[in-house]
Amino acid sequence: MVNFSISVEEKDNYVVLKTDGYVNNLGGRAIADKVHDFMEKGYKNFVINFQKSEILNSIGACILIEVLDSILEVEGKLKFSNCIEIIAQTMEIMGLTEYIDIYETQEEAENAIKD
Amino acid sequence: MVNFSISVEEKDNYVVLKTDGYVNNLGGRAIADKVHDFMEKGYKNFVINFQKSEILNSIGACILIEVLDSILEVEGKLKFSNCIEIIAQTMEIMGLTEYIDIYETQEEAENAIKD
Amino acid sequence: MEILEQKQNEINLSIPSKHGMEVIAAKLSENLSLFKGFEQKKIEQIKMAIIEACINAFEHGSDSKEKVVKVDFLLCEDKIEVTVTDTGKGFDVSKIKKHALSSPLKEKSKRGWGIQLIHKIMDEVEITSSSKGTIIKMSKFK
Amino acid sequence: MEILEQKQNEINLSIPSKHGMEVIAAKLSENLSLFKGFEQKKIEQIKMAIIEACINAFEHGSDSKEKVVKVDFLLCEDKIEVTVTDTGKGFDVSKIKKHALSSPLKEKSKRGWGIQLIHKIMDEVEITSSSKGTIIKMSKFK
Ligand SMILES: Nc1ncnc2c1ncn2[C@@H]1O[C@H](COP(=O)(O)OP(=O)(O)O)[C@@H](O)[C@H]1O
Ligand SMILES: Nc1ncnc2c1ncn2[C@@H]1O[C@H](COP(=O)(O)OP(=O)(O)O)[C@@H](O)[C@H]1O
Repeated sequence: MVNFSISVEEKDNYVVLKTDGYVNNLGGRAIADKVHDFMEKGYKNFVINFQKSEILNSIGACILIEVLDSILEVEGKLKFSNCIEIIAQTMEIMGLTEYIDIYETQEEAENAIKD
Repeated sequence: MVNFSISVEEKDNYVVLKTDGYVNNLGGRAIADKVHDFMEKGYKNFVINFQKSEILNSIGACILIEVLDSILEVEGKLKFSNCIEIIAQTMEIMGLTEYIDIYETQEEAENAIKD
Repeated sequence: MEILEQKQNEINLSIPSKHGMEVIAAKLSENLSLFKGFEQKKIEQIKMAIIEACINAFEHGSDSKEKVVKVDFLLCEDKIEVTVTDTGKGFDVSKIKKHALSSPLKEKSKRGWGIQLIHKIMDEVEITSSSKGTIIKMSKFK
Repeated sequence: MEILEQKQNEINLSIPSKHGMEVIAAKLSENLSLFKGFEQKKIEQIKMAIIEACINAFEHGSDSKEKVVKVDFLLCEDKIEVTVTDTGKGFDVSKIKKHALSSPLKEKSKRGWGIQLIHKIMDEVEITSSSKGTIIKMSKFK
């Protein structure tokens, strides 16, 4: 319930991360670590699928801002999919909706990255 | 969460009842009423699929004994399927496993009634 | 020191004596036992035991004006301990009837299974009752 | 008479000041608001507000030896009211910083969003803090 795990799909020029569990400081940090690992391998574009994350906290959300920041620094793209509404609303309150697009399905998010 | 509903499938010579919700006195009573309605129409054999019932209480369970009793009186059959373990264990503690067979799937329960 | 440690593993709930609230207590126990890594079968047993104890507390144990039932959890290393307390008029614990398991169906369908079920599905059960109320303390090992 | 009625709609939880327990409180709120028929979006907002308030109570509000946080729910006809109480050293409520929404990302990623978020996602919020502790009372209408 308070556990967190990430599964990864490496695609052509982007990576899909699927989270499972609570996006708190630990969960956020796990996402940030995975993104940085793949950035070192040369990836710049990421989709995060939150389908299995039914809660987050503001500390986790702040780490997502850091993640966004590092991706924008290398002119990459970050897309979210399958968020519960409160994740989308938190991003909106934090003023991130101009930087992150949120899609209903992973497929839509992947298509947007490919464009 | 504390609500209860039943959906019904009328088959050749038996009826499948699918419960949804808490099998307490109200839930148990709703099952008993449905069974009696169909017994009045001439049915004697019943499958109850508990897939969507994740809790019960002993009052609900006692009403299931009454239901079993009326079915046995007309020499009918009662089969359960898709129970969580505690429903099966409660039936066992109440000494009902000699009268009610419990199956993993509705299909198995239906096949057993057809025999 | 010991009391301090216990506080750090204690979760206390108080609910009104009202239909449906037993489910709220059961769901809390579900989340706590998931949190402690209990297996599904044992979680279902804990939930049912709490439902039975709460219903008894609501029905028989809450004639007092307050009408509040307490459900306290202690998360131990190897077990979860649940205590359900009411402030009702109590009962004579030695007089709890047992259903003869070989009795005909008609007899089985009479009520009075709650406490028997609790004994069967929990590992330790201790009932204390007086004219000031009833306390049922039950544990489940991991 | 009024107090009696309130008791019948009050659910009280107390949890240790410990990582993960905020989720236990949030899940309890989820079940209570499902019970009252709240819609999914509002349930998520109530859960998040409780998580933020509890984390603050754990982190900033529980230096005392007891280390217990209370989460009280009042189920009203048209709203749910949640009060999170700690016995910490309190803070100056008038000095809560607001993130400028036009600030660059680096600034946004600094912590300090909890109370702002609570204000945005709940309908009524009232914070009282003194050297004896902090009480945050928040409501969500149905
Ligand atoms: N909390 C309680 N307060 C007072 N009496 C109780 C309490 N719990 C149980 N009892 C008594 O014990 C009896 C047996 O309880 P139980 O086995 O749960 O069956 P049931 O509640 O269906 O009668 C009850 O009928 C009641 O007289
Ligand atoms: N319950 C509390 N007890 C004491 N101080 C608190 C409490 N809640 C909040 N604060 C103070 O208010 C500040 C802002 O809180 P918040 O907006 O949740 O951000 P964060 O906790 O991430 O700093 C905290 O840094 C802390 O100083």
